[in-house]
Amino acid sequence: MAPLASHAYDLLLAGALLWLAWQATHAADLFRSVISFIVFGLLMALAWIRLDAPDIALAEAAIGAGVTGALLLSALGRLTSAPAEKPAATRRWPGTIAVLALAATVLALLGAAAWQLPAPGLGDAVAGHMPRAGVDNPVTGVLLNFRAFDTLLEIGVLLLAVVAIWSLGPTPEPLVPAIPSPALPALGRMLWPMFVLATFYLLWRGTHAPGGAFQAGAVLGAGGILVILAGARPWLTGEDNGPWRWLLSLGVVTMLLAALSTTLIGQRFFEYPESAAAGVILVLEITAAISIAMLLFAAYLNGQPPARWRGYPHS
Amino acid sequence: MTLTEWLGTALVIAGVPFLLSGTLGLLRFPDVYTRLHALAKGDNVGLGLICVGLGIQSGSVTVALKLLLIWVLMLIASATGAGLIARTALARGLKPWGL
Amino acid sequence: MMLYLLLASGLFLIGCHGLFASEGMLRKLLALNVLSSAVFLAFVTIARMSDPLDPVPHAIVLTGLVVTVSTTAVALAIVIRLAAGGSDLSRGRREEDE
Amino acid sequence: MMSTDVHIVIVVILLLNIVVGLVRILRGPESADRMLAAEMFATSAVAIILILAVTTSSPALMDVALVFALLSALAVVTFVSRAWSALNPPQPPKHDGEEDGP
Repeated sequence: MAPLASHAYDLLLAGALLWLAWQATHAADLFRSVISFIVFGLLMALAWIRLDAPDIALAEAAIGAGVTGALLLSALGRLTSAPAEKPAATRRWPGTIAVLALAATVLALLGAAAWQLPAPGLGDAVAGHMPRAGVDNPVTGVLLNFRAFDTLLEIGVLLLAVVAIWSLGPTPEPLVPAIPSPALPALGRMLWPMFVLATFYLLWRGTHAPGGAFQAGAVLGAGGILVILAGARPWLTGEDNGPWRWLLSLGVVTMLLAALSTTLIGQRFFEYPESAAAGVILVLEITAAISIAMLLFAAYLNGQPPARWRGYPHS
Repeated sequence: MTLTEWLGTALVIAGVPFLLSGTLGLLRFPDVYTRLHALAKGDNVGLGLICVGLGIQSGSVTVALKLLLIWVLMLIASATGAGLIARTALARGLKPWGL
Repeated sequence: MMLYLLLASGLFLIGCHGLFASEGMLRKLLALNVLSSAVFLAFVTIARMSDPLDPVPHAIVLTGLVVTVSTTAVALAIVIRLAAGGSDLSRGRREEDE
Repeated sequence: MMSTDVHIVIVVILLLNIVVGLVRILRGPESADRMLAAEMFATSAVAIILILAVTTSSPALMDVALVFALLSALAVVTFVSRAWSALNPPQPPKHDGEEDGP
């Protein structure tokens, strides 16, 4: 890369990101905050690409631009119908200085901690064990084989989030909005197959290139949100004994089964037998993707869906 | 450089002014409807030329098909988005400029 | 790469300041998201600086992204209920009675 | 190679395009204007990612652009159907759209 141009690129990107972060947290207008944050996510994806992290760029594109954006915009619509929040009012300088001093101290401590990290990192260790991982993409190998325990906990956090959201009460009422244009249902019908196709493509890519269960699940979840917005009635219900509770916990259950069965056949927790690693990871990826998609979609509903959608107000 | 590379680079360069004029319109045009008009040029022609140029340059059919798919998806999104925004703006009583 | 570390520090400061000083739950939530982006950025930059590209921080950041989105979803659901006051709950009860 | 240099310059110009467009996010005045600016940024970002993908011949970046293209409709649709009608309405929202629907 031509050095001057690449410096200009980095500087522009950094400046835009800082400005957008400031706007997102301090703008007087709430919508300006939210839209600044959505653009912030977009530019963060460019930063991930610049830092050679295409896996994270994919996840940022799917989660940041898709699910988080939809969550924030929908929440904004519900918030502003309530009494308006006060804009960022007078700032008290002593308080600001105290906050900045605290933040700078924490930053310095974290920086000192990061400075003491072991220098070469784990790149060599991962590269050395990749032939036994069962996949070719090192990030997928770390996520679903070497550090599968983290991934189990992470899907557990997502499941816990949905349980927390359901426990807050039923889904707020106007779930399916007024359709402002006949183009919207057509858009939903046209794009849904594309979403499914992209999900399978990302799952398949994930074993040998950037992609995998998270990105695929996030894309599918965002697709579900789009179809709901395009006027479809949600099919996810909150009934007590329905299939959905099982499907939502499918990812956690399969990962636990995989972990426990490895201990039963005499290996250590989550230590797959080398010959079966590829198959186990494939099963885990598919179930995790389905589960993540459903969980993200359920999180979007902002509450426990009713046992039956038919007859639900305005749906 | 080969001929296909020249052609591809030329097409990519030709696409950039459309994106730039989209921003110019976004900044200088007076209301939502005229800005929609300016943006469509960037989305459709600008990105289209860039995709075609890159497709020629890459010299691989799968890459070219993927570029085409991305362009078509952006077309669908921008066309529906423009329609939705214009329709909703009218329904909400935003007056077009000059009327 | 030094620039990206500086960027991460700047985002961290903005996020911290927003978390404590800006008004309104939604802005604080966005500040929390900016803060986590800053931490992820620092992780990935450090991973980029080690010679064979270190995939472990990448995996950790992917995990962190999903955790961030779950936190955001739960917080938004709570903020919506706080803003709506009791009205949502009563509407919910009516639905359950039917 | 010369063509790569040209492409890098184009990428910088496109990023500059985004940075200049940020003014519209700041000024507004309608929330729809801000949404349009965000849509324009998505287009420019996709163009940047595609150019980087082809010049550095890394197919993974193409997938990032694909996901962006697929999801770019979602933000606009959420904005129009969820957020806009609730954002400081100039007149009480009449839901004119319902009569327009099929």
